Amino acid sequence: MTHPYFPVLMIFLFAGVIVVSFLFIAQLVGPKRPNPIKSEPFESGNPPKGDARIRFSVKFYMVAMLFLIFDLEVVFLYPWAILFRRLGLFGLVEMGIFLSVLIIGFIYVWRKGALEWE
Amino acid sequence: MDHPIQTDYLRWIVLLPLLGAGINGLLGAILQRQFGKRAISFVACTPVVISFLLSIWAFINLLALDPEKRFLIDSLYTWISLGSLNVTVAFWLDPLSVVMILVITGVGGLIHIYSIGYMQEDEAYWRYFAFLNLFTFAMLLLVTADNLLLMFIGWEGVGFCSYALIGFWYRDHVNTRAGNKAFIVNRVGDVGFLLGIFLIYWSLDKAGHGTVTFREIETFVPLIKDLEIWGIGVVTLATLFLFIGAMGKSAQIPLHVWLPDAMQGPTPVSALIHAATMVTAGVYMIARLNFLYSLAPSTLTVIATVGALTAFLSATIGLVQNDIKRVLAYSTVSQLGYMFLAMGAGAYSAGIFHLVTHAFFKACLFLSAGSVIQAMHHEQDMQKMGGLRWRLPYTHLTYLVAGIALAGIPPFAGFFSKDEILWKSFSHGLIFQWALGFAAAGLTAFYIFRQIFLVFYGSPRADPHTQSLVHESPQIMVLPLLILAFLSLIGGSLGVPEVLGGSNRIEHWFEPVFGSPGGHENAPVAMEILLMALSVGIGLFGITLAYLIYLRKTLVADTFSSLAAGVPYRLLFQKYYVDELYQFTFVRGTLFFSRVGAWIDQYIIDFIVDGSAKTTTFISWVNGLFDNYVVDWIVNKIADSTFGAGDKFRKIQTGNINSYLYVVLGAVVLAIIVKLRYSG
Amino acid sequence: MAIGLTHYLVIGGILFTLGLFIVLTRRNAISILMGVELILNSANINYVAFSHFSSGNVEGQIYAIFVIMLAAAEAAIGLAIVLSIFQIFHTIDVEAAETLKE
Amino acid sequence: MDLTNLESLKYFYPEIILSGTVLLLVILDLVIQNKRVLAPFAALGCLLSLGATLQLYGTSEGWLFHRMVVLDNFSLFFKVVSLLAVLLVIWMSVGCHEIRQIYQGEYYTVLLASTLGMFFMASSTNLLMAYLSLELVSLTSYILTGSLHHNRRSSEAALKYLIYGGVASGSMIYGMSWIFGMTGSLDYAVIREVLHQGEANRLTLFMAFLFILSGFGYKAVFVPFHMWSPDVYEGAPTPITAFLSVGSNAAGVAIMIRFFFPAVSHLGEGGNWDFIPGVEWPHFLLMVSMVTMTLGNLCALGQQNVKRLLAYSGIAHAGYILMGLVVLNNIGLRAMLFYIVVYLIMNLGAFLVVIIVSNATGREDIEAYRGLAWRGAAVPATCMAIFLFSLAGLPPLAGFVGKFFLFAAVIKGEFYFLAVVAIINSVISLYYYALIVKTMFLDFPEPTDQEVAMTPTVFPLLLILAIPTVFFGIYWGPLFHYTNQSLGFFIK
Repeated sequence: MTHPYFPVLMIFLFAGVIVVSFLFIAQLVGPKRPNPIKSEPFESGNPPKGDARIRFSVKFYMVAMLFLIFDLEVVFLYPWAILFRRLGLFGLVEMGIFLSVLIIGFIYVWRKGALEWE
Repeated sequence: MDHPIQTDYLRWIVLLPLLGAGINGLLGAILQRQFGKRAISFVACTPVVISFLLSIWAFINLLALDPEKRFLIDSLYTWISLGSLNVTVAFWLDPLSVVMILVITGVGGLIHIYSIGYMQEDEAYWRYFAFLNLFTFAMLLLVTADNLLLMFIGWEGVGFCSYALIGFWYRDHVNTRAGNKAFIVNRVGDVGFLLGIFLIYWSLDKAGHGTVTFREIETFVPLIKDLEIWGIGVVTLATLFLFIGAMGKSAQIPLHVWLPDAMQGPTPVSALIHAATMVTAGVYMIARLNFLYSLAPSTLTVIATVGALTAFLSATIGLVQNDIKRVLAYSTVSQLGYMFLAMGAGAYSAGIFHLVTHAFFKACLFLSAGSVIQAMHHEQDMQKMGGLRWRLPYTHLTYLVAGIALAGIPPFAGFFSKDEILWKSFSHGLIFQWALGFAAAGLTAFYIFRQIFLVFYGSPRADPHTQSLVHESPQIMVLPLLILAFLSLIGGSLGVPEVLGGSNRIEHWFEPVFGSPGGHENAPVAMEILLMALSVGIGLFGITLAYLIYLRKTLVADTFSSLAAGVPYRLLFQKYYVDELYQFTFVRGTLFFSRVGAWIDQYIIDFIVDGSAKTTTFISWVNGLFDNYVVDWIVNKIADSTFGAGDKFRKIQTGNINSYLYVVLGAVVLAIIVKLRYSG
Repeated sequence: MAIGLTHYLVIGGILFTLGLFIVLTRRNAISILMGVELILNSANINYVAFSHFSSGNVEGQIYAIFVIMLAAAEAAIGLAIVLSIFQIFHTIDVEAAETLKE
Repeated sequence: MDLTNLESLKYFYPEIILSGTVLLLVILDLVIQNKRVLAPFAALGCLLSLGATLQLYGTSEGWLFHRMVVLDNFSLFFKVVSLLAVLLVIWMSVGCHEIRQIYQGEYYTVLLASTLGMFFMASSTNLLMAYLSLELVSLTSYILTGSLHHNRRSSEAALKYLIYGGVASGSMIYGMSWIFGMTGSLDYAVIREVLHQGEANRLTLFMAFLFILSGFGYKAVFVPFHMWSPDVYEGAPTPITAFLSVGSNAAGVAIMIRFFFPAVSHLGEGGNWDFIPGVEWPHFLLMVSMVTMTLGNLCALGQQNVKRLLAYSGIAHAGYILMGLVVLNNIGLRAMLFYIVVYLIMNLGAFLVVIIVSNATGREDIEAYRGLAWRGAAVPATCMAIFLFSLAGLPPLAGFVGKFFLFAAVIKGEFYFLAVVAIINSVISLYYYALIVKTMFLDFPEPTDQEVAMTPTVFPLLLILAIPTVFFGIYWGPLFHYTNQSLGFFIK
């Protein structure tokens, strides 16, 4: 028991127990008395109209995906920016290469028409 | 041991036929279209003839050397180099292998030439010759290999060509079936052969000298002489395994079932592969490893017994076959039995001697049979022949000569070699085996003359139309026949025993390989001569009997057989039901795995219907019962459970991604549980 | 009680187990992808925690940044695939996409 | 040697050329109208990269980029293997009807990016690099798998692959995080040193390894991480299936060897590797290997779809390859490397024939092969027979030699039971391979079966694959020598 990582073993057990118990507790504790009105979707007191599942245009997904990628690439700029002075010219060139690769990707997306809304 | 003399022409002996096979195999279709069949036959026959000439050259070179130094070697390259295992591709000639290559290229060359005439009408002419050349290459590789692994490659190569040529006319399912059968039965033997190789290598490796090269094995074998596994000597075990391989390839009981069916192939193929050369590979292998076998007396006894039993039993089956080629097939099995008997008696040179003479007269018989079959428009039933003596004068002559040689009548070739074997086994103390061999000699004379009388004598029994078309074969086929017949006549002069004033040259020739015969020199000369007379006597008796039954008809064959042995006759006719037994066990079992098994069902039904309609004997009833309920059940269970397991396992693949992940989770949890338990 | 390494590890463990639970039980493709993200983030927590408490260098934090990046890439590709699944099957229920099996 | 970033560039030409080709392909795709030039261009890039790789033989070994990746014969070997695989797959793709429906620019770009990932999988000596390279291969594989438009099977396969791969790699980095926590470093060399002090809790270590194994195992396709592969192999375009089955599989094996051998074990006497005490990998891998080959072969038995059958056969082969790992010595590893090359050749060949048939008939089930030899496709049928018999391990074909070395290693390591199981498996596998051969040669075509013609582009490729399959079965000396040399790890 002296080893610092021994408790780690317990973690999986503990985590498993927590997950299972949450689910069971929800099942057990929660009172279940459904009636038609309760089962209706809640829309701020108004009677619901139409189907809640509206189809979004594919374009939304497209833009969302592209945004996700390009947005997160920027994450790499932060550590670079902090150490910018220490890295010097080498860091600049390296980041330049990184960004140019990214830009090629961007040009590709652009030219393929993925950014056109109509 | 002296270092062998390096040469560089041996490779061409082996590789030239491969060249022929390559050209015909790759370009054959084009050649045949552009230049006709002549080109094909030229490409195919030339390399073999050149190989033969080179073999003679090699033989002369060997003769020029001192007997003790008669080794030539030709190393090509290092093939495997893995730890202690060093295998080179090297061809090796010594007195033993030179005799083999002379037979292979000589008889093989004649058969190539004969095939030019025989296959003239066939569309796939080029394919046939490509395979024939490839076979020659593989067989040469087998006999000249200087190590077990290379030999095994040749071993498999000849097997492959054999299957391909048995099923040469693949459009007919009977032929492909026969090819399959040969393939499967040979697999049993191959497993034994491989196990033998591994065992030898493994035990030598343990002794610090892992090798598969023959000469090195010979040098180091004393190291493993006393090694044992499970209380059995390693040498005994290894030789037994190797013998199983030999049994498969050389069609020894009980692995003989494939050879008679192999007669579905073209007749020259039967002559070359299934009589003269390939089937003798097992004999050659044992002779090659004689130093190993001599250390395992119990294996030798097994070999002698199996050989003698095979010689006897297949000779009895040969008695009642009606297909001209099947008689010869069983005869081949029987003669191979003799060779193994010789091996078992330690009389290696006698066995090889018989191998050589047998190659002459059996090839001659097969080719003559081919000539008959072609003359009769592919009729193979002897009951529909007869009286062909005048129509086919040359064929008749060669058939007769080779037949007498087979029957063992002096001074034809077969007499000397067969008698040598019988004498050696007798003087070696193998009395029971000798008795079987002796009896088989009488049977042999009987069945071969039964055949000659049925085919060539008596009144013609073919329908008039066929008869009007009977003609002698073209010269290109007759010439090889005459040469082979001549060899069958004089081949025995190689080994005339000392008793008869000869010098037994072949035995002396083999001395560097097999050592001096010795041991029986003081056996009574009178005894030897007496036995010799006896075996000639029983041969003549067999011939007379055949004459009386089939030509003079003073003894009617049917009444004879039904009177003397009603049940045995049927038993013989059905080949002791060994085939059936095999179908139900090994062959069936294997085929079930490959689901080619449908045809067997047909076969069983046929068999049952057939059997019950003709004879409601007890045997077939019990047999059928046993096969259907016990063997079938077991075989089916194994096959079904394998497939069942496959189907069940595939059910895991539900297509549902969640369940896939469950499998992973389950496995990981299992691993952890096992780990926890394991490390306490 | 001071918040120490163990607490982070426990959180990581819970996240991992939850992620696993989601990918095992959910039938909605998007939910499963979210479960995968949870698994990735549980590893991230471990990396950052180890980096902070025990290793004494920033390797673990850099690892986490890369994991975030790749998680995004995976999510983008995942969405694209789910989209094409939806166009073909008109649902993103993984049980509908069970034509390939056995 | 231990080089810094700028110094490393000199030894980094293969990767640089390949990345450059990838970027140029993207640009070319935008600029050029005639998309036919893209495939030759991609192939040219690969050839240049191959040339650069071969140039690197004989230079000094060492760490590059501050010990991120390593340059040694082992990594060079896998670069050559990946490049060969991708070159052959590009050639196959040119002659494949399925691929013509895909956007060419994207296809070749992603294919080459995947190859780049394989480079790093074989050469990374850092947990981060290992993860990045594995993900690079995985992500590109998902795209390639799902690249057929509006194709039910393709999309479904991609989804399953993605989810499965995501979970597997997620588990892997979770396991890696524990290793990192225990050793305080991502560097393999440091990890090895720390672990060998033997202070780590064994059970924790075991579980961490188990998690990591899930990531490697899913790439190298062994049970129980194999579940994705039949579905993906069936759904993906055939050249991609071929690529995944050889390239990605080999890379999975590479990353696993790299991690388990130099990183967590050390070379002992006589080429034997000693593992960290308490981690009973041999036993575990032994079981996995046996189960993998048995399951793969049994499942393949009743399979009607040839592509799927080859997928199961691929699982079985992963099991055979794993045998080399079980024995934990250099003999086994060499046998593995040899088998990987042989498997690459024969398996690509088999898939090529699948492409030829599906080009002509649009079908992949075994019925489509009925009497193939008599339908104008005698050459492909014969080659297919060679490939299948080689896969089954019949002499004198390359597959036999490969299996021979593996069996020899296993027997030498005295794992007799494993050897027996493997031999039984070979026998079982012979059945389903032989069944295809029988269908091609012994069954006669129905009148409705189409003629199968070959395009001129495919024929040379067929020969290029068939000839070595036979050749290496007879004369494997040079190849064996090469794979032997390739087992050189740089460890400090």
